[in-house]
Amino acid sequence: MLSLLCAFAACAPQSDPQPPALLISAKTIVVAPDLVLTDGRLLLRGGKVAAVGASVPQEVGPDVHRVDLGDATVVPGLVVAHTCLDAERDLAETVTAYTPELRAVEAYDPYGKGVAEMLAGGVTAFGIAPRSANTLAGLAGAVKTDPRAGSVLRNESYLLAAIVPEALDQQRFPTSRMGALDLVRTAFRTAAGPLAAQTPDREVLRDVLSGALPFVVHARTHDEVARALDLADPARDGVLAGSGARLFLLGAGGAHRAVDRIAALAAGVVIEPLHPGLAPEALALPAALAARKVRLAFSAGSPRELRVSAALAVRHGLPRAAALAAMTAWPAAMLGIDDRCGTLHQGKDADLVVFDGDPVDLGARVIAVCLQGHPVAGDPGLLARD
Amino acid sequence: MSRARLDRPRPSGAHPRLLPSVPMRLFAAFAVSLLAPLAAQPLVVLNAGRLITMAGPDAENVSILIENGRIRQIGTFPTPWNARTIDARGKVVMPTYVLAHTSGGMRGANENLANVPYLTVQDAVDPSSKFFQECLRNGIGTVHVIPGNRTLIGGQGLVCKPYGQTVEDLIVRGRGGLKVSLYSEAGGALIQVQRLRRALDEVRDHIADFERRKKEFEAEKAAGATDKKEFDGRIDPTKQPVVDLLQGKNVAFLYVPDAPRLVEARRLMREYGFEAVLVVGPGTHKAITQLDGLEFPVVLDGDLEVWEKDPVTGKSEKVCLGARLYERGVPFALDVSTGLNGAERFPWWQMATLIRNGVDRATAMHAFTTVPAKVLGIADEVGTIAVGKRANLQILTGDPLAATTWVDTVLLDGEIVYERDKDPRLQYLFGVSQETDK
Amino acid sequence: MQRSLLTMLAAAVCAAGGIAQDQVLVLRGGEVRTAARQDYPDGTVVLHRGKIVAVGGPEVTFPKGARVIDCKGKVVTPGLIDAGATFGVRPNDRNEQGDEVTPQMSILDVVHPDDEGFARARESGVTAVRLIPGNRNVIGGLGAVLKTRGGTVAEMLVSDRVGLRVAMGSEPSAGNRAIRGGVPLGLFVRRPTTRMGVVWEVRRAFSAAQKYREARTEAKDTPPDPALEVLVQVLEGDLVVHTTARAEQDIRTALRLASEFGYRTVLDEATEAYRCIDALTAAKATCLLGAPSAEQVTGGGAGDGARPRWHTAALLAQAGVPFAIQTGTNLGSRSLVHEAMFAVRFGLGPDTALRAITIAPATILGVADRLGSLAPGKDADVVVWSGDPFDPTTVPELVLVGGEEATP
Amino acid sequence: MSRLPCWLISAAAVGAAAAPAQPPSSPAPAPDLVLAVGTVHPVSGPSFADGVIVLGGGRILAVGPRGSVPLPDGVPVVALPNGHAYPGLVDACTDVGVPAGGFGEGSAGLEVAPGVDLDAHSCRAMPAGGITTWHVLPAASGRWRGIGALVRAGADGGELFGESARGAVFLRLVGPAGQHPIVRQKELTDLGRPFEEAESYAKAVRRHGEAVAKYEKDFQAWLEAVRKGGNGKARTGGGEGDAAAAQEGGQAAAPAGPKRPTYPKAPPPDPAKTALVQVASGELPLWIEAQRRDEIEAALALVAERRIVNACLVGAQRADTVLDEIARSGVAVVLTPSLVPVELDGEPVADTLAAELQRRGVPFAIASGDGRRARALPLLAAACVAHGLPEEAAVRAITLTPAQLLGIAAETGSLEAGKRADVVVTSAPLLRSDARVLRVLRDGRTIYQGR
Repeated sequence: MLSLLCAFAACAPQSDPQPPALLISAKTIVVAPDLVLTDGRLLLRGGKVAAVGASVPQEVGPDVHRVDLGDATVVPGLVVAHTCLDAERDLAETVTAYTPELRAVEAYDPYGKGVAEMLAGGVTAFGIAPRSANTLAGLAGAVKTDPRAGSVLRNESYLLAAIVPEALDQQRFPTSRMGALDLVRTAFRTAAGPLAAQTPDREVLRDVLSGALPFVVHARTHDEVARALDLADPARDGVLAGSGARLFLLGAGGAHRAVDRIAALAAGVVIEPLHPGLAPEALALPAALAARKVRLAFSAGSPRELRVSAALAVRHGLPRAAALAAMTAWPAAMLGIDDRCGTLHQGKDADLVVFDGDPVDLGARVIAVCLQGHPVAGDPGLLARD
Repeated sequence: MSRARLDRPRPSGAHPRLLPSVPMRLFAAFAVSLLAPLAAQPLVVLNAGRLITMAGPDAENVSILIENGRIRQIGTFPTPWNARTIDARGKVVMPTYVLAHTSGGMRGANENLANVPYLTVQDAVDPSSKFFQECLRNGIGTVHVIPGNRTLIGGQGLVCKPYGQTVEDLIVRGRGGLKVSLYSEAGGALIQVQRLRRALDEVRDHIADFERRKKEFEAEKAAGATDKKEFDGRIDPTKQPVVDLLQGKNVAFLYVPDAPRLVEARRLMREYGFEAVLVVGPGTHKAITQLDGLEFPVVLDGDLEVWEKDPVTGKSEKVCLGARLYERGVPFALDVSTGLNGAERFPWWQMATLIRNGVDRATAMHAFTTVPAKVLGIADEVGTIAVGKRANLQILTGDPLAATTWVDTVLLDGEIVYERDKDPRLQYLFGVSQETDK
Repeated sequence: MQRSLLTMLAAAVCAAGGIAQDQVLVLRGGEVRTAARQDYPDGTVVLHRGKIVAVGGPEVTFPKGARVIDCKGKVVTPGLIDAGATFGVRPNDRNEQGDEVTPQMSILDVVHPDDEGFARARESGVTAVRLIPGNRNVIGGLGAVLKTRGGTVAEMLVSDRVGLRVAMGSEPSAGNRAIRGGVPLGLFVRRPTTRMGVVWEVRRAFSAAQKYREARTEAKDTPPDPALEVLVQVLEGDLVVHTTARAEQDIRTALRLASEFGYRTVLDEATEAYRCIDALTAAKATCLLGAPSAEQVTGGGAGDGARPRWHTAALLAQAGVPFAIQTGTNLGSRSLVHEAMFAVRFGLGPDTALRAITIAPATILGVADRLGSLAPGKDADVVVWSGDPFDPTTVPELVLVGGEEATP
Repeated sequence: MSRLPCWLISAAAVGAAAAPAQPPSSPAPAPDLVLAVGTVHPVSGPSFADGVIVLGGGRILAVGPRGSVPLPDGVPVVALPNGHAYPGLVDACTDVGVPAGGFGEGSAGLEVAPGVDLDAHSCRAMPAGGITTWHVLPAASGRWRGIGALVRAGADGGELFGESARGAVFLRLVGPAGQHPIVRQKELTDLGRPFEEAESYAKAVRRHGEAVAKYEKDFQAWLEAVRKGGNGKARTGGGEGDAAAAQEGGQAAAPAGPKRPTYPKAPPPDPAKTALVQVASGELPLWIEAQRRDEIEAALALVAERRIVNACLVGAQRADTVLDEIARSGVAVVLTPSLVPVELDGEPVADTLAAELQRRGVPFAIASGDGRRARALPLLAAACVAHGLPEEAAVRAITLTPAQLLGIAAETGSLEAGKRADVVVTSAPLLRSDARVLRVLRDGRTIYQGR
């Protein structure tokens, strides 16, 4: 079934390069987590959102194809902030742990099976990241789940560093977290140093220090998270303190006692895939962070993983709106693609998913997916002109 | 440098005799050489500064008259002209400790076959083992050596004293038990219980069949169908110890590692109606009610304090089974570990550990003397100092529970079998010479 | 610089901890063993805001409304200090094996505040510990002294400049394989593979540090090297070396290296110190003794061939060699007070034994200004024992860390 | 419902095994608690708003909309106006309570109940997930794994369901990936053999009984004969050995009179065969773990060949390829779905299984199969809804159906008068993500209360 979707998704866009204008009306249209239309209307033209709700003209031209989705729910295309898809092997340079200038997008295969699955599940954009096998692992980029070449939105979305055990290797430096943190500090100090020669890796580190590039640290347990936050903590004389660097955390499962420090020092948290087996505190962490206005996003290998994480987070107290934001607007902003993705405001790309319920409930099904105005997945007839 | 310069506690009056250090394997020979004169004069008088009898109030400055290895008189009396006196004034005299269950002192504690009831420790025990020397060093005078926990029905135990040259020297009257163990590698728990069931069923059928044949023989004899006078059917000798167990002529020492197994153990005892001394691991505290109303006191294994992690809170709490049993009023005996490092090999430390966990002093001390004696069915012989009992005594430099106290002299059956000043191992551990440890 | 900042913050936090219970706390009527000059059979200890305000006999006065705890029949001592704690760090994080010489590593980066070891030590009367990198490197990194209370490293930290780990003996070379031509496969094909090699690594590192120091004094713009910076601090006497040396030969080597480069060293786990007391007194060296009750060295140090003696502590005390007793890597099973108890059993005087787990480690670790004895101005780290601490049946009934009750 | 009878059989049989604290037949006890909740989902019937549940003596005394049932007075009332009441969830197959290392070497007769670690953290976590009863999979090695255990949730640790707590006999047909076809074929053919052996065993046992009776008669007769015939000594001496010898001698000397009978040999006791006999008689359910098509087909063949009335497929990931056969065979299915996509032999497993089984009227339960998923049992059901399963069917698959498959439907699985008072109250419809468990009652006792 998936392979079929993939084929369909692959051919559909090429079949008509200029998508038809589309006027969608539905019981619920989530323009953005904070703007939800009931019995609203949405006008798509030229692969963009032309008008939303009241701004949609009562009379539209005959070229516009009208679709009434009844009591379905329309949400912006889902966005995954961090994934390695199945390119696992290509996404870590294991010779050395210091590879900040490596770009994950260069190992990204737009025709990979994972991509089609993402699309079928309603994910229209995601951040492809290096694997957490190196201390300074490299640059994550942002791509559309669009099997055509040139689907890359950003080559450099954020720099990923990892101080989790899997980033340590007993056969090369660093073998311990002492070494890993020393490596990170030394790297930023040297990069910031006036005498340092201009090299690509230092360029990247300087972009981080200037705030041009978000800095994502993969840290799981309470003490890993504490050390990661130290990097940005002036009281701990952290290397990033005082600079414009924007620190994000990836994982942070064991950080339930550090939420206040996270709120103070981190720009956001990317939640690792949640599963029922985790400790209750870990499952309740997203709720705790959201309660402190920390912006969340999800890491997921597949749309199922994304929605299970959201569902479990909500099951443990995360508000539905926050969960939805963590699947759309917030990751888009973090990846630096919020000019095109993440919401359905006027002028944004016409990337949307139609559910027969609230996407936060696992019972809700994907009815249709629309990418830049093209119906690409779900029920093909639904949004296409027959 | 001379040891005299150390402020190490030593017997008052006794001068340090700096003997050349001797390999441990000659250790036994020492004591022998020194009890030679003693054999000639059967009467011994021991003058104690403080006497802890474990059978009533302690006494000050009393003497004990020992004849042929037994205690004949306690109190103040004129020293017989032919008696040899041992001066323990200013010191503490108490009964030697009793171990109710240990696998120390033998080579190869576990047979690699599971069901070997016909084996006996008597064939494996090693009179010159380091463990026995360590026992004397720590004032342990009676040990029940029994196969280890890694079998099913491991064989017959042996009650012995940790001193002598041949196995025969070691043997002491007392009820050795049949080792039965519910220990299993991870995953084997159920199988182990099932195997034990099968083994017991087999024996039960064997007995039934035997009884049937016996009955029929009587019938045949009555009918004159046989010319035999006596029934000559036999019980399978390899099954005999278990048969005895099921017929109440033998007692099992049943090792139970954890709570689920404890429940099973009690069920088995009910179903098959045999008596067992339960040797319990720390994990059994979860089913502690199962330890009420037992025929015999239970025996705790070496580690008295364990830390259990609560997976919910992630915090781990200290569990001391001995203290829990004390609260419930369940009598128990203590054991020591058989290693060379770690304080768990010292009775005084084991008792102190219980006291730290809230057990009172008397209970702790009985757990190494009278209770194990009861377990082994020799309460009338050892465990306390009383007229008529074996003269198994230890002379301590101070209170038995003080860290600074040392076992100075040990008497078994009235013979001096250990003297601290002649202990080569202590001379090694308190020396600075380069010679290596044997 | 940064570190001192850290320490200040930690201090502030401790104070804050005290303010929470602003009330004055008085321990009255116990036998107070201060581990300082004078003991008080009927003593009084007054605590306020996480600090000790007054120590003395019955005459000591305290404000009305103070919370008075009756300690009659009990013994009050300073909080114990374990100079050889081996918990609080995950095994792989204890050594950075990427290189033999990693002086800039700090144990603070890998301390695991949730480790139960802290709670257990605390419940046994230990209020502060030294944590330091392991012995798998020749030069392992920087150690720290932490309180056993507080959820985060910052709250627990007392001092992070307590010593630089250097290791002698077999451990640093264990697992390394000789290079002997061919391509080096894997991390552990490298020097050192022998005791000689270990010493050679130390020499090389410190002579490099000497050159670096000269270069820096001549040319101010030499790029800073964090690793050599640390070694330079050692050479300039700002930092003490903690050398793990168990066997006699290793102890002598450690002393030789120290005199060669003129740095101060503490001898860690000096099992065979009893064999070279002359050398120790001559070099004015200080020792940390692990697990006095051991009859043989176990664990990683077994390869050193060191043979313990039961009266080592007593001998050092007689010879006047300053030493502290630690639980050490040999036998972590028992609590610190019981290790000291065994030293007493083996002939050490009780007073010396108490000092060996309080003021002595505090002095050796350079935190005696805050910890180690009951004196006004010091942190309110106090233990109330049910009796003589060296009686095996005694338990700590009240443990105060920074004036806060730490017993559950 | 062609297979209703087989449920009744099992219900009777195992219901007896799991002896209820108090059989529903006995005179109704006094009510001791009233639950008043916003919505009641009895599962056995349609849901209704503003309902009350009257509990007493650990049982449900009455269920219905307010007003329809008489409210006893002087009885404490727990009012949860926004709550949704469901029967306590039943996890048909999970490893909660399996000790580390499993149960070792399996066999059809291995009852795992005594080995279940009822104090395990996973057991204590079950009430928070709304689960009041679960079936511990006999995680033992070998093809015949053993007899699962029925466990009831408690405030602190689980409790065995009844004295024996016997669940179903597990037969594992799932082979390793990439097995050679020939090996597979060999593995999956003549699965009936053990049943035949079990039958002959049962015969042997019966025969032995008769033989013993006969022996005793013959022995007495022989004694009589000897008494009459005077000098029996010539012919025999005491004991069977001599008897045998005497017989040989007898041939030689050819004396008259009967020979001493010999005692018949008893067949060795065999719990495994005993269990299979009970399976054949429908007294014990047979649960067959089968994933791939050939495994499922082999299982169905076995059920048909031995006419096993009370059989059930476990796992059945490839059931989508043999749906009609399953529907025809009359076996039930226990699905152990995963929240994330799973693959078998590199091919994705269809998510629509539950829906398809539902369409064909095959009774099926949704089980966690794995303790880590158990607490999210409702989410597992919700995930199936996303692939076309009606919501009420999904709820039934984690309550009533598993109870029926395990033969304890007379005790639990729905909110009906007479059943045990196992109730879960949630803050929203069970399958919604934001449904919090407010309160869990087992046998009328509150074993969990959510914040």
